[in-house]
Amino acid sequence: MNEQLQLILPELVLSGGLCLLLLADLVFQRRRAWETGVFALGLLGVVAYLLLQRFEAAPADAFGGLLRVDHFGAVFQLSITAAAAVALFINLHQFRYPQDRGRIETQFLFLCATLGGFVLVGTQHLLMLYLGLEMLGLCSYALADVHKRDRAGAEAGMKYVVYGALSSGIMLYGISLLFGLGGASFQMTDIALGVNRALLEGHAVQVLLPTLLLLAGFLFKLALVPFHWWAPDVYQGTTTAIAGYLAVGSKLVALGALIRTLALIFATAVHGIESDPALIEVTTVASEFGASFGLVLAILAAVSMVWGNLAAIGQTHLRRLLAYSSIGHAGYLLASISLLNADGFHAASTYAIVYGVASLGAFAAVFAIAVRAGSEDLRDWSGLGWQYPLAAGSLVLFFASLIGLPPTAGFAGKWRLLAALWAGDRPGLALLLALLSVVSLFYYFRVIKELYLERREEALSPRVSRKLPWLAGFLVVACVATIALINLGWIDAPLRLATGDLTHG
Amino acid sequence: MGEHLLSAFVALPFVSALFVALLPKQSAAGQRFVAGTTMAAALAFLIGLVLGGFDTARGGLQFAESTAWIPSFHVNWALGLDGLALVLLLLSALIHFIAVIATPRDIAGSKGYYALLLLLFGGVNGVFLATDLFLFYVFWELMLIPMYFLIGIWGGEQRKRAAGKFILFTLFGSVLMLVGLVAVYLRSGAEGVAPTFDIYALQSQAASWMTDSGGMFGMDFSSWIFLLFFLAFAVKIPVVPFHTWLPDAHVQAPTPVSVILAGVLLKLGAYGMLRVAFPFAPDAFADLAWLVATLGVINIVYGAWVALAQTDFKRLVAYSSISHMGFFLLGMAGVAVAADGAAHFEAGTRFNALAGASLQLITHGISAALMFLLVGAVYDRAHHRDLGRMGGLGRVMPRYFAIATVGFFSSLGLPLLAGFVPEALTLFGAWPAWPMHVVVTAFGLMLTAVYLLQAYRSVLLGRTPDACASFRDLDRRELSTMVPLVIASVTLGVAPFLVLDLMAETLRTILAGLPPDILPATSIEITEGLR
Amino acid sequence: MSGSEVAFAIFTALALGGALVALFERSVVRSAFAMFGTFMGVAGLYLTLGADFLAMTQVLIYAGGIMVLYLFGLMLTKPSRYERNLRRIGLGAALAGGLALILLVKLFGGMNGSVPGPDELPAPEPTAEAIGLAFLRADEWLFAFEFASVLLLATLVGAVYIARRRPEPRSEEAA
Amino acid sequence: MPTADFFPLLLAVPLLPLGAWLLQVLFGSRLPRGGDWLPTGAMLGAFVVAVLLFLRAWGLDDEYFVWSTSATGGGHGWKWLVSDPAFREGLAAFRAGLWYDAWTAPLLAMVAGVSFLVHLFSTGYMKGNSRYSAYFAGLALFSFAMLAMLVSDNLLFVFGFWEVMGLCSFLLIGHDSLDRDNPRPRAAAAAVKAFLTTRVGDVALLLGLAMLWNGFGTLQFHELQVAVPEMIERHQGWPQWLETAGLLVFLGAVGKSAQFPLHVWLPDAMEGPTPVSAMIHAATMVAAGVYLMARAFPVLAPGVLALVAVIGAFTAFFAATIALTQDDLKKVLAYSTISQLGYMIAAVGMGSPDGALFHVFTHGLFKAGLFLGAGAIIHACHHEQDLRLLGGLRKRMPLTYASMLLCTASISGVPFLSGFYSKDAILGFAADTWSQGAGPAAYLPLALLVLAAPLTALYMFRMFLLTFSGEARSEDAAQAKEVPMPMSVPLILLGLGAAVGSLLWIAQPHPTESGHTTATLLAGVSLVIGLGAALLFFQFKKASPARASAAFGPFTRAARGLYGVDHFYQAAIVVPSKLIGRACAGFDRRVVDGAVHGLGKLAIRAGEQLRRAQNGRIQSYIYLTYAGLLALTLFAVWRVS
Amino acid sequence: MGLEAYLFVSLLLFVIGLVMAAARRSLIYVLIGLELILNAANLNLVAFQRFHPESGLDGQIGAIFVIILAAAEAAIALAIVLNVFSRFGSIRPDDMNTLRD
Repeated sequence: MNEQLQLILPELVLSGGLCLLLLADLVFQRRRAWETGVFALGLLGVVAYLLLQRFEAAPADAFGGLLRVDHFGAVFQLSITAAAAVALFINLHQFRYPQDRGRIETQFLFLCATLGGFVLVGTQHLLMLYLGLEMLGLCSYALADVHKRDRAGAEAGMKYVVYGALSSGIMLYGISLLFGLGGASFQMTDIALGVNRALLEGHAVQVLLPTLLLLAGFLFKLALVPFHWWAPDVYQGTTTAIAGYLAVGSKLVALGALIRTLALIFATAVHGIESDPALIEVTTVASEFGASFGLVLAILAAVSMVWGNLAAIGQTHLRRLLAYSSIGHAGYLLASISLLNADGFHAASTYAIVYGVASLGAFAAVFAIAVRAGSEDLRDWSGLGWQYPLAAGSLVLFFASLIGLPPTAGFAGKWRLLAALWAGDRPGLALLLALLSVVSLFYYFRVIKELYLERREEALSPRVSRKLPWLAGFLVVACVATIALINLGWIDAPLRLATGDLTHG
Repeated sequence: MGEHLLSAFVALPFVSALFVALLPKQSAAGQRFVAGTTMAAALAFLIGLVLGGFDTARGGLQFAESTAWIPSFHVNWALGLDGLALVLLLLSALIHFIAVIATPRDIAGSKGYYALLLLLFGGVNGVFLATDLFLFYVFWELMLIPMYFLIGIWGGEQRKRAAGKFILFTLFGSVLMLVGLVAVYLRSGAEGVAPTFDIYALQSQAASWMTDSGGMFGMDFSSWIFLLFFLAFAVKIPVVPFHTWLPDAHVQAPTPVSVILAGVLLKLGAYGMLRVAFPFAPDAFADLAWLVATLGVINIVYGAWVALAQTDFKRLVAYSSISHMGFFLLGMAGVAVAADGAAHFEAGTRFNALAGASLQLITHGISAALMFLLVGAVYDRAHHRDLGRMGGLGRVMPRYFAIATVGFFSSLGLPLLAGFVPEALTLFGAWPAWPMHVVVTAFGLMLTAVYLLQAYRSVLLGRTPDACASFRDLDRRELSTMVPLVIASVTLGVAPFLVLDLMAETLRTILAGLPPDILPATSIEITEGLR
Repeated sequence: MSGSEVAFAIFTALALGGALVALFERSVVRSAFAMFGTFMGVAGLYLTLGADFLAMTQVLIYAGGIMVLYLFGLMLTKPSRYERNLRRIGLGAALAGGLALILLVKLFGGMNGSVPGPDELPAPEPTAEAIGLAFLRADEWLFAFEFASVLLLATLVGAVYIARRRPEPRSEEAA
Repeated sequence: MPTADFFPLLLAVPLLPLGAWLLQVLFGSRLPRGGDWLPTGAMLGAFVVAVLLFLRAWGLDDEYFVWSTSATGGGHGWKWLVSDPAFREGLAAFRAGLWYDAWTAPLLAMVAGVSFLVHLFSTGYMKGNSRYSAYFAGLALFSFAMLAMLVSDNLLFVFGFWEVMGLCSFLLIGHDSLDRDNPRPRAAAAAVKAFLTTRVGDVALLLGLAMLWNGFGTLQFHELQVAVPEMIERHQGWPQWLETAGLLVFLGAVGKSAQFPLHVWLPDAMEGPTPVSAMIHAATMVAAGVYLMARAFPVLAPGVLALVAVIGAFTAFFAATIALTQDDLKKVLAYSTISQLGYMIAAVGMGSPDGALFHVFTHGLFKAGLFLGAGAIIHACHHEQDLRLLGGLRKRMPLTYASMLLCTASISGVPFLSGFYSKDAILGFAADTWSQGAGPAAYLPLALLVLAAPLTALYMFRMFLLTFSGEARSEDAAQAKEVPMPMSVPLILLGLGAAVGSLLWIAQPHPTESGHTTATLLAGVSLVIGLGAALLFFQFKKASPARASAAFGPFTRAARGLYGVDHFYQAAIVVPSKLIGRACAGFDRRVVDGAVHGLGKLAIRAGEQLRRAQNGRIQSYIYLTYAGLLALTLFAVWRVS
Repeated sequence: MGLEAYLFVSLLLFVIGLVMAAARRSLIYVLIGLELILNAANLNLVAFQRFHPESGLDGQIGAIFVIILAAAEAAIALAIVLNVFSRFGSIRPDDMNTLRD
């Protein structure tokens, strides 16, 4: 029992912290949001530290296989921790204005969502996966709804919850079918055996259909076509902090879970040969199935890339623009996953990290400008680049990274994606991805154009005169990370190891 | 220090840019001084290398250095200098230095301006020196954003559109290059060896790709590589029909930026072709040389013809740039194919073609920069660029008249001025393989004379409109930007060996890396057809 | 027809009939009662599958808890006349029906072989105790159980948070 | 063999004016007298050196001597492209050297001399001009280019300097367009026309050079002289590409030497100041074309030569007919130049570069005299140059009269004057061609040249008599005075030169005895006819020129209209190319750029279409999701099964 | 009854749920439709477990968790719907379309 608890120390600490936060809420009557915020940030720091310890240990199952503690999960758990921290951070700045109340709950919900994310990406058990997804989802629904006290916030919350519940319902139906396929087991490894059996018996469709239904939940979280509809409306309707959290935190853990699911369920279907010589006869059938299924994913990816990037053109609301662009980026990620091999998973994980850094930075920078300009419509941002050099300058850098321009990490990430796609014999997808980068430049640079190239007659008198030193510090850190990460070698080894874990047992 | 000489050289502008960024906002003069000094120091350093240190008898890399940078992709921080790069670096340093001087002292937001200029300079230097393809690409893209802002912030009325167009076009080319990068990198590791980004290692591998049938969409691998890289660089050169960003960018950019754009940036596309596109796919290059030649001729003739109809002085010069860069392509097509030597004297045709193509980069850099300075000088006085509303400036501005004469006629290809040498070399070199193309090119030369003289006449000769009568002649600052270019133009025209001595061996090395297709000497057939 | 088949038929009719009525019935209240029938029907089906504890839970939580929640919801919101109409039901039926058809034809076509027939199954046993034990065993469902409690806590906080009356928006905050 | 100091001295000839030019450009306007003494002095120096060198060659027995750095030693020459002597790839192997032979010697002296005299004359003629020092700079550069061309030992450098001459002629013809007091926009147009028309030939010449280089690997005279026969022997005849190359070289000369059909620029070039015309017509520029033909003679195939002869002879006749109809003093001289150039070109075509250059030499002297004389008249008559308004200047300008008389007589072929000898030689070759050949290429040259000969005498004396004899027909003419000192000296010297210059030609051409006899006979008859007619019409007024021209009605009108060549070019080339340019620009903007913008718009439109689905209604999202899922499922099932 | 019968009933419930979520013009019925989907999944779970007698009680336990989740989801969703109702005065989904392109 003790070792079990040891294994899930980060989750435990997070849960404990949650309870403390709730207590604090009761004691302080919501008046000490700043202090509790700092506490929450510190808690996340401790959790991050504990997560880092996971890289030292060997992968292990915990709690009777409900949880899987391994490097791969830790990578994405760290990323959602970081996203939560940034979201809290932005939130704190927001919350320094007295008219806002009810803030400790927000912190609580962020932490709960993060815990859900931990479970989502840290399990090989489909029901736990569903529970984690719902935890993350329910907290996000609440967050999306509550924070903005206007119609837009309510509408965003409504859309998010209806759409989220629908897609998780569809996913659950898929899970229930896979449960049957795996001989009444939720364990992915059991399901993989069932999948192989079915494939060998020529029932490819019976594997395919539940898998597609299962995908629904992931597609929803990743905002991929055809489950992307919520993203622009919700991002626009909520606050920047939550939008950033949705765009990075929940997206990345969902990505991790998707990779894990695909890698495990189709492990033998795609590359189980090395691990189990007995399954060699499966190989032909399985690789055929893998190719077809990969093609389906590739098409989804292509449509998402195109959809997100094209629809982002002409957006003037910053968060809406970022929402569409995040649809496009999810498409890039899925493109790489669609290879269904270690290379593809690795590339997707790499790009996810790189995307996460730039995207969080972008949301923070958008916040920093918007909170002072009083608008998130880029048409109101004319010439502000000169007035807020740090925020605007770092926004340029993050956008450059999202476009994939050197010397930013986005370039190296995109390089990784292209290399995986090309090596995986999908040159068309590689070319499409490359060309869509040009399209993405179209809308990203529209913002930059507004910030720098338009001239403003008189300086804006900021609605919030207060400086945002902490945020500025974060922006600097994110900028440095965006540039430094061009050397992907820094994150390569753990990621390689992590995805290797997945695909080779 | 010794073995990191080039690193220091590449780092210099970036350090200066940082320094400029840290200077107080008000000290425009200080920022200008730092920028100017940096360029001058770079120029002095290069001249020092020419005078001693650089061994012109060697065709390969000198001062090469390499340090691991991103080991997981086998990316190295690898720099190296050869004759071609040295000459282009000299050009770039000179042009950038001139651009700093040509910048008005009271330019708004000077801090950002000079910092961006320095970043641009650093990027250019990096591209010329990088011997690692990944690094090459990084520097290549690094120039993008400074240029965007330089045009977009300090440009004319339509600057936003022009800047956007510039960056979209350029990025379009870049992403194709990126895909090409991926392809060659993966290919280089296909035979069980570690993949590499080393440009020269890739070049030497490229020979084995020729027989590679592992292509996609019905094209062999070599053709894929060639098309990807060729298109990537074609946008920068620019090759018709990817050229329409150039006139807009030129017209909107402030004079110093136009000078850099025409003087240096266009050359990068050509440099990329010489270093990457052609040597990586020598086979496809030889197969598709007809395309290169045809595009070159289209550039020359079409560019000239469009220039003929322009009424905007700067647009005209921009199209003349397009036209002139066609010679590079034509020359390269001459390199790709050697005519059968049976009937013809093997007159070093391919060397002529290559020397013409590469020298064109230098001479066009000089004359185009000069032309844009001349345009800028008129614009500063007249505040418009409409050729129809100018005239007789030769009367009111005698110094301008003298310098403009050199500029126009150098551009036109008058012997004893820089423009002639590469044109003649290119024609000599391309003739045996592409006689029909050369004939059409000759027609383009005619058109060049037509539009340039028309412009010359409208600007300098004829009646002086009242609005132009009070123009002051060139002042000392303007003279100091133009006179070096005039001297360079004349010197190169009279004694091209001053430049070719530096790169002759390098060119020979490049030639060795581009084995030609042996074609029957078509020029003979053509001439027989003519009778 | 054996007894179990009769039971199956009755519960199926209750579940599906309730669902269809709920879908098409214009009256809000009748519709809600039809849903009640559906949940009871499903609970009955659980019984035929030998899941006695689950059936109880279904009745208690679904019929007793969740449906009541929804009824409250219905009462707190004024149903307007539009709410009774169906929105493009044909389209919805076509799309969902298409999906169902594919699932039906492709999915269930070949599931027979791997599972035993209804007659070969062992008789069902009471499950309540086994389930209770499974919840508390560390190597079975303990973690999930605890996680669910945190989830409910979060839900509680979230729901309270949302439902709490807040001042009308001031349009000052931008982000 | 030349002595050691020979080549430095030879190099000094062009370098003196070059240095003067440089100083003039840099400091000219700040020097006293606008620095006119600088180029003039330099030209005097160059002339003296050229004469000294000429004297060294004069005494030689061998009139086919060649002193060249490349052929006879005296240094390695100028490694132009790459200085390393061991590096010999392509044009890097090319080296430029100096060349001096029996053709160069007198031509160099003549050009230097005439240039000097033009400079000297200009100090008077251009006095008070607003761009005085710029003018002299142009003149100096012009002289430099011609002299440098003459001492070059290879075709590439000949081409180079020839182009520089194009620039100088452009600047000098356009000189008056920038005059402060009296700007002449037409001068600018004429300058552009001159440059562009000759550019046609230049480009062709460059192509020709490209072919020659690729064929022989050399462009040096002496190497070509060896290589061409070898090539012919190996190929058993003239290779066809070589014929094409020769044709292209000839096209170059057609442009520069104003042969039909590229002659149109030369009359317009009269817009330049008159001394410049003297320079262009006598010493530089147009002579370059003939010089080139003579130097390139070894590479000209027989077929090309035949064409050359016909074109030359036709031009000689054609221009002469136009000259008859012109009323402008300078225009008459211009067409006479074209006509005389026709003689020279025809001489090359008939196989006698010697004869051609001999005529270049004598023509240089008397045409310079004529133009400077015309300049003196124009100067004296306050820029009146219409023949119908001149007259009676014999008494008022005796010196000019005497000089002009000598020159006119010389050009008309009056025996024992220099023009007689050179033209006699050409006609002699024409007669030889007639007798030795067959077909139109054989008899056309003689026929046309002989027709042109009396016309020459006629139009020249028409001009002369209308100017000098009779009464003054205008105020300006009536008040004319003899020109002052710096202008009169050149007139005297050139008059003398026109008379006896032929003696100085070293490599005398030698047609066959019979040809020579025929030629002398024909020339004599022609002169008598032409001179007689001129005297009848214009001196003794026994016949009315108006009636005579009416008799030739349509021909006269055609000749007055310059046979419509200019109009043809305007309609067939200038206007269409402008239209095509505009069309290209429109295509560029609408189609090429339009496609780019269209692509951008397409992306935007596509984005708009996609966003239309984003209508804010959650249930329509749900429907769309179902549709997407259904499509996906259908596709996947189809793929898998 | 065999497994297919249960699966078939479940499928029909699933489809009715899907249609309901898409077609009913009341947010509350949309949510009820979602409950139908969850019920369908639960029925599957239990049925599969029943027909794989060698397996444990995972299906039933999973179904219990799903019911718990359904309750939680209902709570949050209803809170949100009430919030929407207080802002828009309607629970008709189509009325909420201020966020759109």
